[in-house]
Amino acid sequence: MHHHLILRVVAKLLLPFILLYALYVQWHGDYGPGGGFQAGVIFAVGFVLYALVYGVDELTRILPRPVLITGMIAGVILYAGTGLVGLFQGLTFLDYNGLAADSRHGQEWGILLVELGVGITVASSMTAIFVAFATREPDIDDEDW
Amino acid sequence: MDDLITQITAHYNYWMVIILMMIGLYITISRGNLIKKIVGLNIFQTSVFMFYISMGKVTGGTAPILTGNPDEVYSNPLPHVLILTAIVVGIATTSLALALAVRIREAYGTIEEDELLTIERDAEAAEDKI
Amino acid sequence: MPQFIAQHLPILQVIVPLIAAPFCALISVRNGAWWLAFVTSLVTFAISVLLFAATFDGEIISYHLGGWAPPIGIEYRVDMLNAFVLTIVSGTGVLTLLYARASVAHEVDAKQHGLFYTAFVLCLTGLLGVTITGDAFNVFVFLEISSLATYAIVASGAKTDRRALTAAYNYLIMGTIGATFFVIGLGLLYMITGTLNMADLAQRLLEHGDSRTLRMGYAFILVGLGLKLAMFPLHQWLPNAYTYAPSAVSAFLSATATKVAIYVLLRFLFSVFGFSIPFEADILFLVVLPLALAGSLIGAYIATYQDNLKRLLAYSSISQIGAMLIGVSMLSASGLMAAIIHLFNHAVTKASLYMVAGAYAKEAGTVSIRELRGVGRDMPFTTAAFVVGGMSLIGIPLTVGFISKWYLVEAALMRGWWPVVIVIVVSSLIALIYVGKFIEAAYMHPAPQGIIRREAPLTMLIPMWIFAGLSLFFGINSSLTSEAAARAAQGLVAASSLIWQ
Amino acid sequence: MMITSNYALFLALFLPLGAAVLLAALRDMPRARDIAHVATAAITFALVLRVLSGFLAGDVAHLYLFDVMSGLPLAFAVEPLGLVFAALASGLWIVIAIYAAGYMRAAEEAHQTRFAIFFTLAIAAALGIAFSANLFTLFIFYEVLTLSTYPLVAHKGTDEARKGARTYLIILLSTSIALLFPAIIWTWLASGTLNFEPGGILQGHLDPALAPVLLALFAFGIGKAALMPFHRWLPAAMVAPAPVSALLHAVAVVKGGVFALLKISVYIFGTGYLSSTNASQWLIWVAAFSIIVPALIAITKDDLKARLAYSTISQLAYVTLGVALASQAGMIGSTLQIVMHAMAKITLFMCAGAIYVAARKTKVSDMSGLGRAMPVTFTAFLIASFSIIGLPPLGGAWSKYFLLLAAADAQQTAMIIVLGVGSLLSIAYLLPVAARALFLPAPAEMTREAPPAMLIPICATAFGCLLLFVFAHDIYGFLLNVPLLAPEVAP
Repeated sequence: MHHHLILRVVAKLLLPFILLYALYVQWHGDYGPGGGFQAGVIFAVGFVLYALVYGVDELTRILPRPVLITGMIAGVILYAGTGLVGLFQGLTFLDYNGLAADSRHGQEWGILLVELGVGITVASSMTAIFVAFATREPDIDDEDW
Repeated sequence: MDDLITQITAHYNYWMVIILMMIGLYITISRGNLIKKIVGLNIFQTSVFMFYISMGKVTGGTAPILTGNPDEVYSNPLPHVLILTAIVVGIATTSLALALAVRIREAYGTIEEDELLTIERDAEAAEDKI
Repeated sequence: MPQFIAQHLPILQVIVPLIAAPFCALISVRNGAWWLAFVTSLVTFAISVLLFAATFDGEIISYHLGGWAPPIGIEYRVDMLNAFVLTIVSGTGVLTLLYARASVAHEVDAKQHGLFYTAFVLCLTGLLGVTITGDAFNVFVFLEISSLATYAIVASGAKTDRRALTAAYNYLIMGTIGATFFVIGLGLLYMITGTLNMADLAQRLLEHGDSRTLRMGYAFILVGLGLKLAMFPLHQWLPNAYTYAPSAVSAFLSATATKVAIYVLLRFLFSVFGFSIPFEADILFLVVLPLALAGSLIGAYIATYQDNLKRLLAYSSISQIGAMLIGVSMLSASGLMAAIIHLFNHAVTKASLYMVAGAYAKEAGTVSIRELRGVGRDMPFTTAAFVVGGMSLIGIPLTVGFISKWYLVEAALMRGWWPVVIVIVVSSLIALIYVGKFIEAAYMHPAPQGIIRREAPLTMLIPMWIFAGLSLFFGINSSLTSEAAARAAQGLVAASSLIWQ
Repeated sequence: MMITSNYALFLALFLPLGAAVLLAALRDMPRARDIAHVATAAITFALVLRVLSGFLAGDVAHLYLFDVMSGLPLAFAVEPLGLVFAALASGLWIVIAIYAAGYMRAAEEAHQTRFAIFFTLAIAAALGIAFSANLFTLFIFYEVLTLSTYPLVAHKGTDEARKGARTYLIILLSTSIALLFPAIIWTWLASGTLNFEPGGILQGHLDPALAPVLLALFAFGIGKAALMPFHRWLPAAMVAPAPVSALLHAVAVVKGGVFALLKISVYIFGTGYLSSTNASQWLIWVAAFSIIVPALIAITKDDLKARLAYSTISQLAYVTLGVALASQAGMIGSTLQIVMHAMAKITLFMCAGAIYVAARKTKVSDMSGLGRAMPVTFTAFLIASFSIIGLPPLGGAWSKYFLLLAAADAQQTAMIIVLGVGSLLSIAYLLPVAARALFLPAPAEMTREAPPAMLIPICATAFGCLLLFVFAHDIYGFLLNVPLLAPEVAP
């Protein structure tokens, strides 16, 4: 893994920007186009790019399987938990009005948290799917392809 | 004649959707390669996504984002939201299908449908002989 | 607190298993995933029973997600029909999970148990969600949640037979095409009405009247659901999927997946479309009824020459689904009631039969009828459960199968449909042949030499016999099920503009 | 009496079920098991007699269990026809339980406990049919009877037994599912009730033009009545051990069939409705055909049990004929025929079993001279044959007499001839058996009589044929109680 020097350097340089862009899409979702799903995919793209250039082993070193699975679950729980808060305040499930003092801010908080949950889940799921395929033991030689 | 042409051109998005849909279904049904089938399935699903998205389009409308102008014409956002969900489902389906294809390749050594059928038929014949 | 729970029952029905599912994957304690799944299913079952009791008097519970009132917000809507199906699904979930502990340990790699139970609970979530929601697009989403989980758990049978993989693949392709057709239909309805709430849809479709778009939507939804519920001849995915899936999965799916699809069909046909235009009823008479009749005969016929017990049961399912669709296509309150009660009865019967097959797979190592000769002496309780279930498939009195057949024939005679009566009767005669074939092999033939078979463990026998006992109990005293089915049917007929009564 | 009629009825129906469990528990003690079996039979018979005496005293027993479906209860009620059949079935059960104990041991059959259990269940089902208060209950027990006798027919477990049992099950179940079941639902839809009512329930509810169709569904749907062409199961079932054949032919199965037919004609159609609409005209001819043709077949059969089987088909058609004549005389003739034929046929089959056990012979042609070795058996056989033929002073004479009377009443001259020919044919197929055995020279090797456990029941039933001739009048008098007309409603 010592060739493709330019690629490696460029990828390393690009990576922070990809992640930053993902964060922008994530947080800006309620003002413009964007949201958790898109952000999650962009996040995952960053990791996938990293894995493509540096190898899957590098990626699994940073993001081991348990972390990915925990990420998937944490996102779902964040989403459902946000919904449950409304339930425990005597409102219905996914009712965000009670999340803050006034209902308008409540809605904002609700959307933000839910989208964050979506983002985390999507990012870790997409990465996990990639890892699952990429780490599959190849039973065919490269020449056979 | 003009009517017919208007009919066709005015609804060109639906024509595109139908053509894509047929291409996708045809590939799914006619191809023997499991991966190609998945590709066909994806095209088929994509046609539906386009169907929904074009359905929500309002002529001259902008993105449905509040600008403060009450007269602003904007496209219907609901179909887009729905299709976002459908896309997620599509991705999940595709990755599951690919995973199955990988497992089938490992278990049978092939992903060609006719070869798989031959193998399974032989297995059934062998079971019958016992 | 009870007040609080009672108020939120509809959402808890779905959210409890949804939250529990991912944790199944996390638990690394031995059997922890199973325990979590089992407890979750118990909770969902308790919730459905409460909902059933709450709706039994005709009350309709409406729950607004996020506090947004329908038709803008998503609504969960529970009436007698949903509650009945919910109870079937979650009850089957409890018992199949109880059964799964021994059976899955034998049929699925220990490493995958966590993920297996995650998928299982997700499947349960999806099925419950489909049933409870009052939002048409939500139906699609939950349908796909359950389907995706189903493909995964069917494929997990690959440890015993690699054909589970191709079966799951084919199921996936067909299921996805079906779901996509369904979405296309929904899109067309949305184009007409601009709403996705089922009650609202029904209202606006009625005002809208006939149009080509509506007809297209109807056709797409019918075909899409036909694929999901294995309507003949769209059933090709079913036999292999049920044959090679782990036995607990076969038992669960045969009792729930196709049944929920039939529920969705009922919901759309009666509550949403409501037969406001003649086209809808015509299609049912001219297309669905002939196919249902053909399915009920051909499925039974193919079952007679199967040697694999699970495949035999799968073809019998196709035949029984045909019987349910016959009831639906009668478009009368009595026909609908027959279909709904058969939905329950067949679920109970088939679940017990697949559990029997699973017990054979575990203890005798085979589900081939030829190799199971003489098994009645080695596994008396298991085989006796098969006898009960088999008699129910034929429709012998004192089993639930008889009750279904009675109502079905009664409904057909009410409409004066003699040929239909003949088909129903003939298909149950064919059932006599395929059930008799196995029973004779199990009791009357000597066992093959040198085979050791022991009775199945209690954790398998108990759920198996609960189902068998239910199919006896509700066959002897059907007042609860027939009352529930009759009320559900009444609700559906009242919601539609049917003229036949 | 210590127990009420209602309670006796309940016990008569459910005691055999409890006994089945007891028999299963006694499987390792053959002697205790056989004693329990006979004792159950005796107690059941006593209970039925208690119900009977209650009925005569005006205490009509009835039992309502619960609704299986709404409006369709599992319920029992006592009426004269059912009492006759119940008394017959439970009384003969005692005889056959003793005989079976002897036979099963002497013939060294396997699975004797399983045999006893299903035997008990079959009798319980027959009693259920006898006492059923509605068509629905009758149908349920009809099916239970079919299923509980299937293991008995297949008892030997050989390929032949399996094949015979399969034919038995398929014909009986498929006729009942395909014809009887729709007929019942049709009746239910037409009249809104399935209760057995005096005078029938179809009057005014069913288009007379459709009545023959419904009657056909019933007549052929009750496959146990062995009306041609649905008679194949009877010869097929003769592979079963002799006590089972006796059960099938004499006690429960075929009698259950014709009895159900009788009950349906009396309490569902009503004889008045049947005769006024001429709905049963065609059935007369079918019955006549079913009398003559099986009798001709019987003559050609060399296997004794096959011959007896065809004889049963022919004799059952007499009952159907009585039903089809749709008159009081016909009804009484039919009922008497059920009783008389049961007593005679059980004797014949027990004799066939005794011959098999003692001499291992099944072919009529092999039995020449056997009567010298087994005089008791063959004398009993001769007596029973005379009863079947209809010669006085034996019970069979009365049933033939009443059927002739009914035919004459209905001005069916052809039927009088058919009845005469039928009797002549029965001479042709039955008498040679006893005659060859008693009068032809004896073969070289000699055998002895069957064990006493088998001989005693044979003698008892042969004697019963004589007794029935004397007491037929009492049964006749009792049957006059059968309500043929709907009770008058005050205007």
